[in-house]
Amino acid sequence: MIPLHYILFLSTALFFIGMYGLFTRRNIITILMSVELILNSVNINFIAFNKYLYPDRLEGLFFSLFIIAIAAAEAAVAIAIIINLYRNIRSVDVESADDMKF
Amino acid sequence: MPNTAYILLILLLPVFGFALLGLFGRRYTRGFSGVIGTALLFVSTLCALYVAYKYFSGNTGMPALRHTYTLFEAAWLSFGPDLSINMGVLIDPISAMMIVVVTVISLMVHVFSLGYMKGEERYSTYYAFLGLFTFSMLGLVLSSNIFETYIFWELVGVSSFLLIGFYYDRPTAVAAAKKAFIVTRFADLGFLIGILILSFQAHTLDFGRLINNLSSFEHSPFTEPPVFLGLPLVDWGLILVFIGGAGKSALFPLHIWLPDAMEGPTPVSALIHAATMVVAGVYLVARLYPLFTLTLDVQQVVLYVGAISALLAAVIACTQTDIKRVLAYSTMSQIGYMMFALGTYRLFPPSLVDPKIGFIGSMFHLFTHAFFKALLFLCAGVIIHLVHSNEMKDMGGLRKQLPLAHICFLIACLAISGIPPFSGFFSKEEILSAAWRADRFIYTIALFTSGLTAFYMFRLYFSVFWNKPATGHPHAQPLVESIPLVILAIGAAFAGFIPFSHLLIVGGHPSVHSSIGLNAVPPVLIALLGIGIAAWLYYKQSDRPQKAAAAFRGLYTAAYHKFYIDELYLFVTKKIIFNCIGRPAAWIDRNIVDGLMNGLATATARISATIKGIQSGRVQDYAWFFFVGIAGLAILFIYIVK
Amino acid sequence: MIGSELVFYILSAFILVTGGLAVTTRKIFRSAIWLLFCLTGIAGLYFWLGMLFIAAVQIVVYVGGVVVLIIFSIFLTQQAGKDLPPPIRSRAILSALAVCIGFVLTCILLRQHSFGVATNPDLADHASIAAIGTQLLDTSEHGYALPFEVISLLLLAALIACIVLAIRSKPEEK
Amino acid sequence: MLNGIIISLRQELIVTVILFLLLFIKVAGNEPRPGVILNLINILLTINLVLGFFPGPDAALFNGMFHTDRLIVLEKNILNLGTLIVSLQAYDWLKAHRQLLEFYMLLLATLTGFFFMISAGNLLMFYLGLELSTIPLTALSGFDLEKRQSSEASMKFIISSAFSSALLLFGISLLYGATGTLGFEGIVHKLDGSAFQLFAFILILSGFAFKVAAVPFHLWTADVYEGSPVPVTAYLSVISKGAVFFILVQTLYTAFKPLVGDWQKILILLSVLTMLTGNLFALRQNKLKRLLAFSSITQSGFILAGIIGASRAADASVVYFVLIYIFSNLGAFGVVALISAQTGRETIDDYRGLYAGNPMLSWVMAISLFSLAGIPPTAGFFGKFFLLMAGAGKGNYIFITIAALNMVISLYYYLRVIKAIFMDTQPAPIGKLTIPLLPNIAFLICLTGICVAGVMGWVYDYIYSLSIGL
Amino acid sequence: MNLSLLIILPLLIVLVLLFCRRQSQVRWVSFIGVTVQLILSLVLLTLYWREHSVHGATRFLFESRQSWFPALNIQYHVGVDGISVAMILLTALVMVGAVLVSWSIGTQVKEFFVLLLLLSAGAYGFFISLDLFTLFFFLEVSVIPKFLLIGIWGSGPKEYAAMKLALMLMAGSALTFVGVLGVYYQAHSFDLARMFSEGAMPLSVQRFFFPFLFVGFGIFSALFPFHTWVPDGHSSAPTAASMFLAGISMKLGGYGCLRVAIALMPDAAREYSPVIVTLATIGIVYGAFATMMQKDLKYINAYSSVSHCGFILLGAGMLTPTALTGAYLQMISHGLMTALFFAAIGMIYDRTHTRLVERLGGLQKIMPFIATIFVIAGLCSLGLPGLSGFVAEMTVFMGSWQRSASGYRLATILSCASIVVTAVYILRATGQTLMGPVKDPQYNSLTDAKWNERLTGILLVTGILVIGTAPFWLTELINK
Repeated sequence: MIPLHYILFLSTALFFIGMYGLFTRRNIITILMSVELILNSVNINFIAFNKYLYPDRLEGLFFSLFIIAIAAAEAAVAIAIIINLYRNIRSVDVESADDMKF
Repeated sequence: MPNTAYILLILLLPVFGFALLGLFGRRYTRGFSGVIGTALLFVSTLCALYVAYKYFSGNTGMPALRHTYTLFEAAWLSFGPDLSINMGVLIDPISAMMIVVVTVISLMVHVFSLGYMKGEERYSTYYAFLGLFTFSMLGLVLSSNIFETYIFWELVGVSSFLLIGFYYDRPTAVAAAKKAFIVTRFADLGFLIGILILSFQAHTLDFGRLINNLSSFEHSPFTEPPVFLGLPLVDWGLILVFIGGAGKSALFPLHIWLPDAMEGPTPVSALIHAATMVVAGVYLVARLYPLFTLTLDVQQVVLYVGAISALLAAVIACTQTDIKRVLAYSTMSQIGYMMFALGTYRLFPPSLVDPKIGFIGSMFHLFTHAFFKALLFLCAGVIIHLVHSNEMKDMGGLRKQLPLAHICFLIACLAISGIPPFSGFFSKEEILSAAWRADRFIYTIALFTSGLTAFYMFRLYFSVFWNKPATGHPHAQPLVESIPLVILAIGAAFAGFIPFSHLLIVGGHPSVHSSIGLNAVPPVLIALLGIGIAAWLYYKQSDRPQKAAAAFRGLYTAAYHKFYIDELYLFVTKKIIFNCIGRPAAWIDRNIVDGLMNGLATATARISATIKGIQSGRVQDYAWFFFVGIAGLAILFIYIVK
Repeated sequence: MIGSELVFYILSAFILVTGGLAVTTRKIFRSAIWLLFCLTGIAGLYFWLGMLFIAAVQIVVYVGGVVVLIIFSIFLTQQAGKDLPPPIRSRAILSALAVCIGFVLTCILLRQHSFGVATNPDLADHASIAAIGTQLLDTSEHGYALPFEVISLLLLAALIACIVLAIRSKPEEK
Repeated sequence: MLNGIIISLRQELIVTVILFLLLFIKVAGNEPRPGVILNLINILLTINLVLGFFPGPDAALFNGMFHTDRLIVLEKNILNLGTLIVSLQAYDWLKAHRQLLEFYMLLLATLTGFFFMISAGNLLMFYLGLELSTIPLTALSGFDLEKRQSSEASMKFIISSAFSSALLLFGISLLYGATGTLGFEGIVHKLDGSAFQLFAFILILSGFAFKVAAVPFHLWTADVYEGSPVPVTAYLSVISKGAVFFILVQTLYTAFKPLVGDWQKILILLSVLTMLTGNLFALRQNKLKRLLAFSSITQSGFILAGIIGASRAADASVVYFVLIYIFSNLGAFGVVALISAQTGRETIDDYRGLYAGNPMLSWVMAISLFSLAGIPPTAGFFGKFFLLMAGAGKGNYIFITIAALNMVISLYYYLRVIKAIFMDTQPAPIGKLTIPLLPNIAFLICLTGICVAGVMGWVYDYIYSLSIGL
Repeated sequence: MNLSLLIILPLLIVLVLLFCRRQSQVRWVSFIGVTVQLILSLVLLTLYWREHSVHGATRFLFESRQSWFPALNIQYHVGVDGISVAMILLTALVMVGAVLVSWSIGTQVKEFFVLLLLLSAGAYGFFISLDLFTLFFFLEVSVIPKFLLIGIWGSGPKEYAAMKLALMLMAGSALTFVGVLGVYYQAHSFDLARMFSEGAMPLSVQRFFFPFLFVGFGIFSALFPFHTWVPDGHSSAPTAASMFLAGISMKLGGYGCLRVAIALMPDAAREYSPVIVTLATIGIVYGAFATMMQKDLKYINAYSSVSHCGFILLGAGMLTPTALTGAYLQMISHGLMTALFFAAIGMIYDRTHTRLVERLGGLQKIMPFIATIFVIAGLCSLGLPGLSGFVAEMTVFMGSWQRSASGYRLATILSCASIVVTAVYILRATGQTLMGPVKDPQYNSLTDAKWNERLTGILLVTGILVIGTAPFWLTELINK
């Protein structure tokens, strides 16, 4: 049996890969993709904990279920927002959306 | 003294006059203001004379055993259970004497001013101020409490300020008034701190108890160790009080305001800056005489300051050309006389005669001086009115035009020079004999000063009334101006015959010394010598004065410039205090203290500008900071704080 | 058991590699595809863990829904062909630094923490799809009816939001 | 059973019903005129507010996922009140906006989300409520569709909040791993303060901190506030923030009680940073919305300072302050919204000489700002006093001193606005504006609130009687 | 007597003012209002004497107590002792003066008087408070009206001055606030009266919180080096505001220092005494020297206020009963004197449109009444007997001298010395402004004081004279 820690390392690695993408990607859509990666790593956590530690109840599983649903909704709204932004500034480069600062 | 309510009248009438004329004079009484003021003061004078008569005539057979009465005492301001300013009236020989002097001279000046100040725009104000001054001065002399004295002391100062600055549109008058006030104020600081020290040591402010507590043998603070510069605290208190007195009495080195104060109307000079206010210092020392005589150190301070002032002022007076300034320096010199007389007590060998002779002489001289000096000033006023100048060179040969003033002036000059039988002779004689017994060196100075006095007074006399050929007709002089001259001249001539030493002793032995013996000869001779030189130099116009001046060039120039003391003061105040303290203080306040406060604001703004980059407008940076925030918190609180 | 472990390692490597490529590749379309692979890999992981339902949901929602949505939006913003601009160097370095620190920190913490051991490691019976379905709509003990209702409201709101934002009428209609 | 659920969930249900009502109107096709709809909606919201005052029983439903008590009911009603005020103030802006029904639908959805969040007894419900409120809010902040800044704001908002909720979720997952439960009551017993749990807690706290704009998780705030339409900004700055503070206090005081020593220290640091940073940035702003954004960050710092007190008084003070903050901040935003909608001018310089033409608006602004600054006799004074007083309860006076001095800095920029309005002049000052009825009512509510909520001691007393300690 | 009347009355007047239409109505309503308030204060004084002779033992009279925030043990608790009565009387007197000199305010008259009255309400509230919370509440109430009064109706760099004043005072109240909280958590109550009777708190607590309270209140009272708001604030303010600021507002600080900081923490006060005395002495001496160099009349008076308020702090720092009495006396005396001074300066400024000493001159001839009150204010400032300043300063000196350690003695001597410097700058100002030749021929056409200005002058001068010539009743009132 694979120890729990291994799975957690995997999810953590995925988490930070996603975070790296979120920090460095300049296309807003790719940033969104990075967010999805992060959320997935969380899901792995939940499932792994549920499976390994607390299998008598399915709280982790349900939580990840809801996360998936919300992630989808969030993605949809985010894409709508990105498209709207694209219409306004003709760009999806996050660097060009820094009108407001300081 | 039963039934003494009228004593209060002496005080209240002048202040009533002040209030009346001050509030309504400008609008309503106008031309009558003088008459009102004079009338009120006249009543006051009568009361004062009556009080003095009752007091000195006494009801005991022994005229010398007089009591000290404290009347109408009431707490005015309480500083604590055992310390309070009690307002009260103190009647003892010297205060009884002083109220006579003050009211009489003041009355004379009031009357004189009726003519002299007629037509002045601020006629009412003038009389109001005179009323205020008279009130304050009377209050000063009648105080039963050292703080009460201080209160009236300050009031006297401010009346003096107001009267010197009476011609307020004259910048010189304004400057003189300011100078007078500030210099005396500075001296008063000493007085104040002196009061603080004395009252703290004695646990009282009342004169009687103050003297008692401090001089009682068992717990005399004089046995305490020195606190500062080798003197015990009470000595310092007394010296500081003396500084206050010296300031008001224009003693060296605080005399610089007095000559300038001559910018005031001449009758004011006669009243305040010759006869009454300036002797307040002497009076103060006399009031605390039992304390001032307790230690040698204090006595020496009094002695030497008095002597130096007397000599210095006399020397300067010889060179001055402004008639009023000459008189001012002469006043200073005479006050120096009175002062050092008060400082002789401790120098007497214990076996010798009553050591209070100096005290008596001083008071006596104060009394006589008031008359002849006021007379001199009033005469000067008459002269100045005539020639419209203060400078001696504009005068000369006035004996025909001003015959009355001429006679009076001469009497006063003789009196001040100490020529018998004029009043000055007697009083000066007592001082000189005190000096003789106390210290020969001082006696020499006194004697020399006496000669100088005769010289410069007669220099003045000759320059004004002789020197040039007498021309013109007798100047018509209003009666109100003549009467005071005559009265004062009588006083100046005959006041010396009052048996002063009998009157002045409180509860002690009558003075043994009363007769005038051989020791009166040298002063008279010296005085005559002085008169002779003055006559030789100034009786007629000649170049002798210039030659004499040239002979003593260095001394003459220094004296002419008042030994550069004014300049020294100016240097200290303008250059040092203004430039080195005031200006830096103002600068520091604006730039450093306030700068610090503003700097806080600027620094905040600068920090704000520096960190603005955090808010870069890029969402990824925000996320980065977000994560770094978490990581930082985690590291900090998991690994460092725990 | 070796086989199972091997599967896990392969899956892990697959997930990490595709995930890494998804966030670094310069072609946006490829990036989306790598994401697709990654998500599928995660679904595989769920299978490996025995969580069949969630694996299915993962495939349906993510692979079938979200990635498709993303690909559509890529087309909408007309950038399929172009290379993505490279990341800003300073930010890349700082990000790598932050991410590394974060990773190390998390791993250390995970390593140090000793998790308990499950009392009953078998969840086969109540992890069945039927059980999950019942539980999801149950209002009683361990039921998830309320969250279910809330998320329905959320989806409605998201729907409205998307409509408002995306269906923008032309200005002259006003 | 069902009755119990309906009564306990009545506030959520009413809002949802209104939401669906609006949805039906929208779907039905022929919309009435905007004015009519606005009046209708505001009447409905008022009814909602009034109904909210009816007390209900304390309850814990759905296996403890949802719980309610009188304080929570009050908190929800405070949010209702704020929403009503925002809605009244949005009148000018919405009248000209075509998608006004959608605006309200989204707004009410967020409100429901906040309700569920406050009532959450479980991290799942908390998360759902949070997302239910956040996702529509991001859309709302982009509601000025044609405006570049608005869409930029919504982009920043959704990316930031997605990232933040991802971190929050990571934290929740770790906590789940560490404790095996998601319910608050279960968590309490499992917390032992180990490093791992602390890490999970910090991640979760960051999610809260993000929503309440605590430094360093605040960076989105200013941009989003600035870009969003003014009513949305107002809503974000008070309702959203207030709701999160309510739940933050609850979770900290119940679920994370065992970690109290740790979170107090963390919050002290966050509070100081938040106050200082908010102030330092607010100092240099010329755009009023941005200034208010940073000022609201500072206010968060003060609320955090109150939470640190960890006492019954602290709990009460936070709720009380949020109430007052709603009045004060919405007063200020109301003026900004009105002027922005009618003239489009939003900078401090534009406000110069406002007093000459619009004394009423000027005084509303001034009093609101004084209340924000904590100047008596406005309610803000009492709010701040009690907050810091609660914060000082644990004896950290150095911290309280810093907080108090921060009030001085914040006074500076509030006074800058006052100075512009009352003392400065400009060649083209804002002319006389007409204030429609609904915003007028809103101003009246705000002013009354500012004057009454402080001086009348019973307001605080009532809240205190409902609140819980640690 | 119900003390709340003192707060309610100004608020009522404000309410009436809001409905006034014409400017003259506004003025008269305000004038009548503040006059009624003055009468009320006099009534309070007489009632206080009477009541006090009946039950002499109790410290506070006319107490009334009302629960305000019961959960936090906060009460609205008011009551007066002799000191508060004196301060109330002072406030009422200065307010009448302030309203009268503002007769010629031309712009936004209603707002001006409303703010002025609010300011006074704050001061009354402060002086009658027996609860720290209420006290702090009223302390802060007064900050914003000041800001607005200076910023809107002021002159010169008014916005800067207003901002500086508001921020520094706020900083002061922030420190006070911390101190108040510290006291609260020690005593679990804000009730001053109870705390007085319960005795002192532990020394460590006192040591920590005393600086907060003292410096906090001290800033209000121009404690060096936090006095810099004074010159700017006072100089830029409109006349009435200057009068109130210097006359009353600065006294809030002194009152707080004495009434709260020192009374609650006497042991700490004793420990910090050297520091306080040092700062106060620096303030006195350095303020006096800085005044000497000022050229603007208002700056002169403002800096002199720094110096004079130093006496309050000096008295507070010396801690002997006499010195404390002196501090109270100085508060009252300085309040009257500086109000009179600012009134006179304002009258001069209204006519000549300059406050620069070098441009003025010879005004005595042209406006004798104003000149007279100017001189009286000046003389009071330099401590002339017969005027209130003397009484106060001498009491402070007498009290200070009782601390016999040489450091305290030195401080006393230096402070005494400052009265010479005071004389210098007062006489310079008087000399240059009133005396000498008329500088500008235009001045010859100026008029003397009008009735309202005369009334102001007479009222305040009367106050100064009454205290100056008969101080015993006041000391008795204070010491009761």
